[in-house]
Amino acid sequence: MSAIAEFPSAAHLTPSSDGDSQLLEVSMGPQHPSTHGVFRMDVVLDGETVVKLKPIFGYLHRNHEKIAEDETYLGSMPYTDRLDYFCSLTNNWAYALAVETLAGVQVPERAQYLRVITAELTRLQNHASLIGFLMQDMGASGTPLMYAFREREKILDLFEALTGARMMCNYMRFGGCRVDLPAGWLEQAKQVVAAFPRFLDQYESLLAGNEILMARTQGVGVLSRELAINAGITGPVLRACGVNYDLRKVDKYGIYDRFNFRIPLGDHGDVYDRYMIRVLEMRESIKILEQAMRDLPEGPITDPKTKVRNFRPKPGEAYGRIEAPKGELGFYLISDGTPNPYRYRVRPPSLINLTVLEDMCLGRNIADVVIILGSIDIVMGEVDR
Amino acid sequence: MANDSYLPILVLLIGALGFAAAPLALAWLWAKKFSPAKPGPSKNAVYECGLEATGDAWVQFNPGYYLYAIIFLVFDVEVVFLLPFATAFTHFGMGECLSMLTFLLLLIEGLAWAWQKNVLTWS
Amino acid sequence: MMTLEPLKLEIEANVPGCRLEIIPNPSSSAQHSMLIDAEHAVAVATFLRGAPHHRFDYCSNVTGIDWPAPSKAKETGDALEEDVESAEAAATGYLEVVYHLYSMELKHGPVILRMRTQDRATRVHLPSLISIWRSVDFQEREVFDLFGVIFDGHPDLRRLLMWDEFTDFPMRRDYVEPDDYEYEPTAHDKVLLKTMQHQGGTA
Amino acid sequence: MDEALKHELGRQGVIATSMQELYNWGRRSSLWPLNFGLACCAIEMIATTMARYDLARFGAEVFRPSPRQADLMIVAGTITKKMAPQIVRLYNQMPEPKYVISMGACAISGGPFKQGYNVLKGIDRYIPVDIYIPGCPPRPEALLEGFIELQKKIDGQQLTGDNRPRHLNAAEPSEFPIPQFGEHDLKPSKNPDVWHPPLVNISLADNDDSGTA
Repeated sequence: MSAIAEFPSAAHLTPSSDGDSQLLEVSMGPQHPSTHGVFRMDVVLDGETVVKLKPIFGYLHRNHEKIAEDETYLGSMPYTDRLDYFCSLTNNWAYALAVETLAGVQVPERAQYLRVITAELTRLQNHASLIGFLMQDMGASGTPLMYAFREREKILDLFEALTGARMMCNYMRFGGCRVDLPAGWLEQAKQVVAAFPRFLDQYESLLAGNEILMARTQGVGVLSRELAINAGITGPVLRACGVNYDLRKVDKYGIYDRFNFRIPLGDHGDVYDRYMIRVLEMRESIKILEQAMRDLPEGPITDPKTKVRNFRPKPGEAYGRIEAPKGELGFYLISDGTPNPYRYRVRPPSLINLTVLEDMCLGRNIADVVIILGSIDIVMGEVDR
Repeated sequence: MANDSYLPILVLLIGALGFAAAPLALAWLWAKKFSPAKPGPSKNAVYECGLEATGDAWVQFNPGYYLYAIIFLVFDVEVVFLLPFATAFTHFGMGECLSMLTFLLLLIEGLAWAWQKNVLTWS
Repeated sequence: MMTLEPLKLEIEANVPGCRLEIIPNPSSSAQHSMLIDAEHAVAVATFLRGAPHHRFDYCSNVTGIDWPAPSKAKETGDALEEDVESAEAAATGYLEVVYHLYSMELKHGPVILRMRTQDRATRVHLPSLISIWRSVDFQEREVFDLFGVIFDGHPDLRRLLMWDEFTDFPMRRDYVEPDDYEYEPTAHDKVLLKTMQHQGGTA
Repeated sequence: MDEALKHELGRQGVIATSMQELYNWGRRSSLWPLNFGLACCAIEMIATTMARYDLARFGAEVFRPSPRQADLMIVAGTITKKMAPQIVRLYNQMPEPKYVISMGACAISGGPFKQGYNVLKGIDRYIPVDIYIPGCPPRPEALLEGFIELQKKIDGQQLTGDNRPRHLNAAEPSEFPIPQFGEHDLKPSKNPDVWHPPLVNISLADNDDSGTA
């Protein structure tokens, strides 16, 4: 009954070896240095070229959605930090946005600015760490990651000063933020953001023209525009294929329409484009941060009308989504009038971006699989939820 | 002591062997006395990222790898012959250099033939 | 946000014989959804993706929802139950799958499709939309894994998250989880209740 | 060899030590952890190895990917029931002497995800754990402090006598049974000879309904 698929998934292809060499079945299993967490790929190899690749998930399935059905709405906020444990603030924002759409809560001006500032800082440290891990996947083990984590530590200090925790910020509430900026935080943040382009230039001069990097990433893991759209790929991986779809410009959520920033687009859709897109996105985030910190208004940071104690949105459902550093992170909430959500669904960009992992890796050798997986930037907490 | 006796080389050899064998003997003694070996079915199993190892790794693979290995072996052995030549390089006259050069050219000619048969480009 | 009435009429015109129904969404997000019947689901989806002025080429989110029979749904506030069309389906409850569609080309808002199974036990088959949008591949496998909806036409319908030998469907409302609460020194609230049941059961 | 004499000799540049001290000093100064991150705690573990917190000061910056070359397993993150057999198999495949640090609330007792159906409530149900580091995630300083605790524990190990460590004792097992995947849960759901929790009786009488006395 199902029509012929325009983009058939390679799942049902039976691997066959050309010529007389036999196939080798190996599993890059849950405990593997290159899988960024407990992700498993059963790979069938003909010599070194990949003939079939079957991703297997579930090794970090922590049942966040089941637990959320017994928690109150506010009780699930700290759980969202642990979804994509690199970017806890954008997870908080996505969840807060979904609940605000569900319950119709307004967010005051200053809180909107604080949300943009913290989200863009999260994007900076996420892209910086990703480039460090991508270089480590390519074999430059240690040094690039040290530089990336040096910058990340500065931003984590800002998060710790603001929210009290380095990684698990639990900062946003329905209708605003939890706490206002401490004294001197804004100056420190401005210094960190002002120093960031120097780190990017340093990284750029080391890496962009590096012929090893170019030889290993250009033309590797090419993804076509149509397959990317059809497979629901979002975020930097989609924009590397040249599709201009960034929720900050499409949905214009929060106050992103007040800042002028550009969306970098790639044209080959290979690993090099994804790397360059993230570097350019960091430069755009710096521009947003400078504008947001320059005209940060005074005022309340929460909407006094929203009840925090026992918050019961009217029955109904809502789907809120934001542009998380990894792609479109969405929360689909169904409320039935009780303090606990009836259904709490997270749209994980990392999991859906892995739909085409096999299409990109077929025919390439095993060393490229490691880089292609690294360029998609998955975090297992979000993939398995 | 006549300088042509082989005594120093013998001492050196014994020192080298002893240097290699002593830690092994110590480890073996230590295991016997203090920490007994405890092999087990799971400990001796093949490590495959934490999973049960399925299938075996002893498969026939693409002949291309064999050619690469052979060419590497040829040049590896060539370097072994170059080593003694390099150590006493400054005392040699024209004759020795010429003979080493012919040896090198023979092997480079083999490489040129392999290149021309494009064995080196990976299919 | 596009209003659904004209879209509904247009689909009924283009896909003969399909039974559509608008499901209002009382919350302030006003994201109304459209219930489509299983037989014509693929045709409706192909039309939505193919029509030049719609071009819904991106299926963002596939969600499974478990609606147990109303008797159990009473204490969970059944404000959403009033529009169940057939009494028999209401009696046994049903599993529902919700698709959020967006258009990357024309950049316009979500159209939400809903599909419902006949009941929660045996007739849980729904057509898979993987031939139209590849993005539903893993998400449909997850709905199969956690809710038990069998998607016909899905090339590789395996459990996505739980291990293969697992037999029950954990995200259903009536799932009883394994009871390993024997050592809870600081139990409170729900964990306390579960520990009491554990000790009640064994003590 | 009393302490004063040893200290005096030490000042003169003569180090007097015993076989046991030398053995333990060698073991604790070069603990090689297994490259084994599960979840958020793994990111804090990586941050600990980076320049700012620098686990290398304690000789442990070499993260070995294969269990054959590692002698410390830092279980950092949530242990799900689908991952538990793999963890026990990796532990079995590590050569003696091997130590386990259970990092984070999830590895100790299931943590915030304790009510999940797929979450194992703590790794000490299947393998013996040496050091517990609470926190969610524990800060890098907490991991360093846990590390120093482990080094102190190794320093205190006896070479002979009956309370010598597991790996020096032929009677102690170096392998633990690997749980199998069942229809509803892992079979067996815990390893009785490793996991013996004290009986905690919770009666509602003396605490309010929230159970927090």
